[in-house]
Amino acid sequence: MEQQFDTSKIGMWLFLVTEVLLFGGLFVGFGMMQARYPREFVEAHEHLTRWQGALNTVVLLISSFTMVMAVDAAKKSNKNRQVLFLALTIVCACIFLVVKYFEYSHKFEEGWLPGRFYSYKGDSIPACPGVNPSQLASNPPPAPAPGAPVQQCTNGYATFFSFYFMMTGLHGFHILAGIVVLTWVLIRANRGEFSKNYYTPVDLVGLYWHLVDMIWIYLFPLYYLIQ
Amino acid sequence: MDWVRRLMMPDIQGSEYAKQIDFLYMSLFWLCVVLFIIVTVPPVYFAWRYRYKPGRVTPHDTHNTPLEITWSVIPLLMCVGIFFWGLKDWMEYAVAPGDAMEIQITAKKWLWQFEYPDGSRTINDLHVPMNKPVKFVMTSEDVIHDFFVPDMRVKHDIIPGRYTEVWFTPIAHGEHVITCAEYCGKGHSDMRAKLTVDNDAEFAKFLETGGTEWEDYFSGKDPNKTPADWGRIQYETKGCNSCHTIDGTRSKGPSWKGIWGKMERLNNGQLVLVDENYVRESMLYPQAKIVEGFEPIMPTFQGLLKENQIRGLIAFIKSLQ
Amino acid sequence: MSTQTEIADRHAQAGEHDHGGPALYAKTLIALLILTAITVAAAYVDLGSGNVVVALTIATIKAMLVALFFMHLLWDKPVNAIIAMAGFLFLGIFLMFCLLDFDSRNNYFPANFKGPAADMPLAPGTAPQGQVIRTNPAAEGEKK
Amino acid sequence: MDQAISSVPRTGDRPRPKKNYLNETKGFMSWAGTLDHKRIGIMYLVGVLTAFLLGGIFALLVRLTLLTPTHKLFGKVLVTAEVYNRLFTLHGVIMVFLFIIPAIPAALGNFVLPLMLGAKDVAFPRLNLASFYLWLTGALMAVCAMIFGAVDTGWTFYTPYSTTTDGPVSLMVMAAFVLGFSSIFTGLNFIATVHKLRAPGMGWFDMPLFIWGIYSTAIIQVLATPVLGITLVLLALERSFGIGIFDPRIGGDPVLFQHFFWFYSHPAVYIMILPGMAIISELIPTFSRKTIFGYRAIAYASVSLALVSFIVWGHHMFVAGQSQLATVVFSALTFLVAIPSGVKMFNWMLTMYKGNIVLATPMLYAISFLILFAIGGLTGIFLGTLATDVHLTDTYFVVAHFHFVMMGGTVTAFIGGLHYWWPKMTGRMYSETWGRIGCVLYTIGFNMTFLTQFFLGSKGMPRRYYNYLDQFQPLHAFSTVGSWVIGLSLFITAAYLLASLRKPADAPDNPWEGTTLEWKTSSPPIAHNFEEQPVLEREPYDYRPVAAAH
Repeated sequence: MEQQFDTSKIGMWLFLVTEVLLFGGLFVGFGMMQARYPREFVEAHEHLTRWQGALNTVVLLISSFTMVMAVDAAKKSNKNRQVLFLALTIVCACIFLVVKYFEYSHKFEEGWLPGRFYSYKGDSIPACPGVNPSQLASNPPPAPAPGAPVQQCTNGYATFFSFYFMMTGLHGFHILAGIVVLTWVLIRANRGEFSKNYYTPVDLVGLYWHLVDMIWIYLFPLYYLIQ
Repeated sequence: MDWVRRLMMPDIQGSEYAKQIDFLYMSLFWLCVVLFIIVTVPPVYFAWRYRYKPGRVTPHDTHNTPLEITWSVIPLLMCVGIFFWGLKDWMEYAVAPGDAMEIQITAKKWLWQFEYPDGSRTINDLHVPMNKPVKFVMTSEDVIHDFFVPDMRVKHDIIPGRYTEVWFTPIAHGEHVITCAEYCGKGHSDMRAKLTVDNDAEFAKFLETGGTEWEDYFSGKDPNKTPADWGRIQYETKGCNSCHTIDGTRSKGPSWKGIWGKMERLNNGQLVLVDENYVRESMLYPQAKIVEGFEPIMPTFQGLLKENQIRGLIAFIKSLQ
Repeated sequence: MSTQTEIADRHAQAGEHDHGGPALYAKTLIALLILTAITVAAAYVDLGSGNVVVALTIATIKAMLVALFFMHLLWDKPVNAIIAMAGFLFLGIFLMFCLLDFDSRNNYFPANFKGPAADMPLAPGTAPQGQVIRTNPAAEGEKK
Repeated sequence: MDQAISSVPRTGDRPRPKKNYLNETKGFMSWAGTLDHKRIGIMYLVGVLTAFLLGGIFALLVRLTLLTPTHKLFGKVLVTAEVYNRLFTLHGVIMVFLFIIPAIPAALGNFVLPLMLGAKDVAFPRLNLASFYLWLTGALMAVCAMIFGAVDTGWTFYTPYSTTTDGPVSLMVMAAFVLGFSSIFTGLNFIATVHKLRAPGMGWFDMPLFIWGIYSTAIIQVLATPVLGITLVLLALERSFGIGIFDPRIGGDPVLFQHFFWFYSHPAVYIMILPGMAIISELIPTFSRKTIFGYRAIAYASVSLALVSFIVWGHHMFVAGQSQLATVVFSALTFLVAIPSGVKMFNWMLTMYKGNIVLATPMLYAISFLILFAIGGLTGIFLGTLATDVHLTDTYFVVAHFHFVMMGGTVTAFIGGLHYWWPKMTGRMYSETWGRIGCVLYTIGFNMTFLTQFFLGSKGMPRRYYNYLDQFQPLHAFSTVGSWVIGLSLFITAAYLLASLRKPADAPDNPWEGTTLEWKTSSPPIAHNFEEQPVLEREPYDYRPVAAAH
């Protein structure tokens, strides 16, 4: 019986490791692109709202705390506290998403969008010359005349926001998934299914939730605080 | 034993470097033959020698530490040796000598464009002088390609948005194959070019005409490649466009639009007909006749423009009616 | 997964009751919040490239706190800690070798550099020295 | 010699139980919703063999196209360059993602691993079934991508070609993404199973070496595959959003894609070969009737290969524009791979020494493996060495090298393992005579096809070429004929294996005198694997007479 608990836990940790590497790929990509566009990334990050990021960090840290308290309550067979703390965790997750919603809609309005949809006009950065890839093969455009100024482009800026949306988006997706499983655990906890003899689901969901928190711990300084 | 080498490597060793690579390759080959015999002959022999006999009792040999250490350490030492040998030869490939002649390569689907130090250009036809190091600085206009000369045993990817470099010193006179070794689509396997290693006299003659690309424009085979198109390329690449417009607006020099066949007034009051001779003279001796109202600022293009390029420019101006 | 978890309706995690506890979790939370405050404050001080180091160091300390206390790695079976470490170790390997390549890339240029081929802009950092390929006057104005 | 293979139950064998995992329950749903690792293994087996057939047909078409430089057969051009590019891409994608990666772990491993551990099932049976359905989803997505025009990027999906070419690249990439998660879940499941469900008395060093191989594989599956997932997502986003990470036209770095891709795909090579080595480590002691030589060395070699595989990926990029420092570092690290591989070869060799060797079909495949893998491994030295790699990379030399390792190694071991466990899985013995004919033909055909390609490659024939210079025609033609011999041998193999299914169950519990736990149960096993929980009494591969062992 303890055997089964341990097995599930190993399974969960292995799953978390795959999550770490999944996000890790994005972190490495972000790092490489930052090395490629140091100036653009610093400029672009100034468009993020620092206090919103900090607020979300605090919210997630608190939710991690309430989560671990819920696990603790389950371990002590305290149903009411379990339900309370699980509910608090879900509330925190929702607050996080609401703040994210405001952040995102602001970005959308200003045109700070990923990749080719980047349309912010404020920095007066001329756009890259557009090239239709299919044209290129048969009919290559003429080489630029010597001395002609090389076109500036939004490359670094658009890439920053691509990564911003990919990483916070994937993270947000994990928060959403977290809300779903937390609700499932909450319902089961409310039915009184968990006690000190059996609380594997609460424990595993807790591990998952802490990992989501941990990823944000790295996302926050990388996006909102870089110099 | 050269026939064994010829069995595996390209017959021609186009450079001293190629000879080195072949020596390394053949050394590794014989080493691997020996290793192959060591690891595969015993199992096959054992399979026959210890073939099944009912009732035979097999020994319970679980391990033999000294033996196992031996067959771990000896391969390790061998690997270290091979690595350093490979590194030594590779260093030569990796660093081009400072005095190497530079040829620029632009690859695109699916052709090679070569540009020589004097600005001459060729398509799919590379000429290099014998016994002189040549360095290639390469970039791509679309996807990744790879410059591969089997006879020289060199290869390097050509990456869009960046320059990469490769070099060799050809010693084998004659023709060789250049081929693309990085998959680039439909025409990948046809993306071939001819490498001709010239002696000094041949190479000088080749440069005199500014490459071979111009021939396409004068052959009349391709309706999209007329002498006037060749002239337009010169207009854009040789800097004519910084002073002469082709839409009639005034710049530092007279616009070329509609200039052909006109009588131009010079700053000494004379009139001159814009024809082949005048245009040619303006390019080679620009100070001889200055059109009224313009500064005598044009530099001479003597030596910079090949005969075929002048002909192209004349055809281009003619076409701007 | 729930079959075997339902079968396992009884398991005694002997020993785990002795660890953790609300008081410790609360202390951990306070430490995490203080560290968050420090990292935000540090961002307003210009330390050059030190900022990244400080931010990532603090983030790592925070992640360690979460892993050790909230995720119980401190008291858990070592195998779980090994699994977790492996994830970060291999991520580190990945990052390290990519950086190794990026930091030591050789950039070659044609002697008569004419700008990038066609419409393909050169990547930043691959332009020849002394030749500015991409400038952003607006942004540079902001900096001053 | 055939008397060594007991095709009749021995005295002391228990009578064949009426109910086994195959006939315990009936109907479509009893298979589609099964949580039994054996049934899931069988479904995987059917799936991967179908993929193998499909990939094999594409391979034969590729070889047929290259028969002549004009590609004319009976005066007609059968395959144009565009079609050819799709053919080799599909061959690569199907063989790598749909066949080899799941072949041994997910199909044979699923069936055998819990049996070998003496367990009732894997740790997470539902996850196991989910993994199979993910595989099926990925396979269907790949088939859809084929129907919508297929892709011509090569299985490596190099940018910027893959970000600019037409065709359903994103769909194909997402198929590979889904298949990746199928592989992750299998690996995760196996790690947990090995950690927690070993039979009483089975310590880590009492596990059969097959388990060590699968365990090492699972480590790679869990640690490397997520990076493939994210790489493919980035590629798909690059195509649809232009996020600017890989496409140089919008400021990305195509070489970074290669780092991302090979960070997974080099370890993936070990996801393919480690299970192959694992099977050989079973076959050789069993058919030599002798204990394995250097058990611990082989076990450690498996794990260290898995770990070293993560730090050598740059050797795919020696001429790809990574920094020269990185190139040198990666070359030096690459040579580390040679040591554990060599250790295994020597240990297998010494296991056969003074054995009592039964040349049954699986053992023939094992010997074939030793020869083919030796060639594959030794030619790796040429490619790991910096100076020779510059000439050989991106040519047919590489094609030949990895086919020797992937097909000559993994597929040979897979077929050997399939024969080895066939009586256990189906309860039937196949035709031993035809089995040996098939194996010999396979080995001959394989060498005809791929040994030739080493010569093509070092002579300067680049890979992925539709048109080639006339001088290469004789070698290409010979290689194509070899591919027909392989096709014939595999056809024979499929025929006699399927034919064996038509007769009633005749296999004894332990036809090969195996010592591992899967032979302790009936053939085919009952639904719950063992009638009573087996307890490990002797270490695996202990062929001493029972009295001497105690």
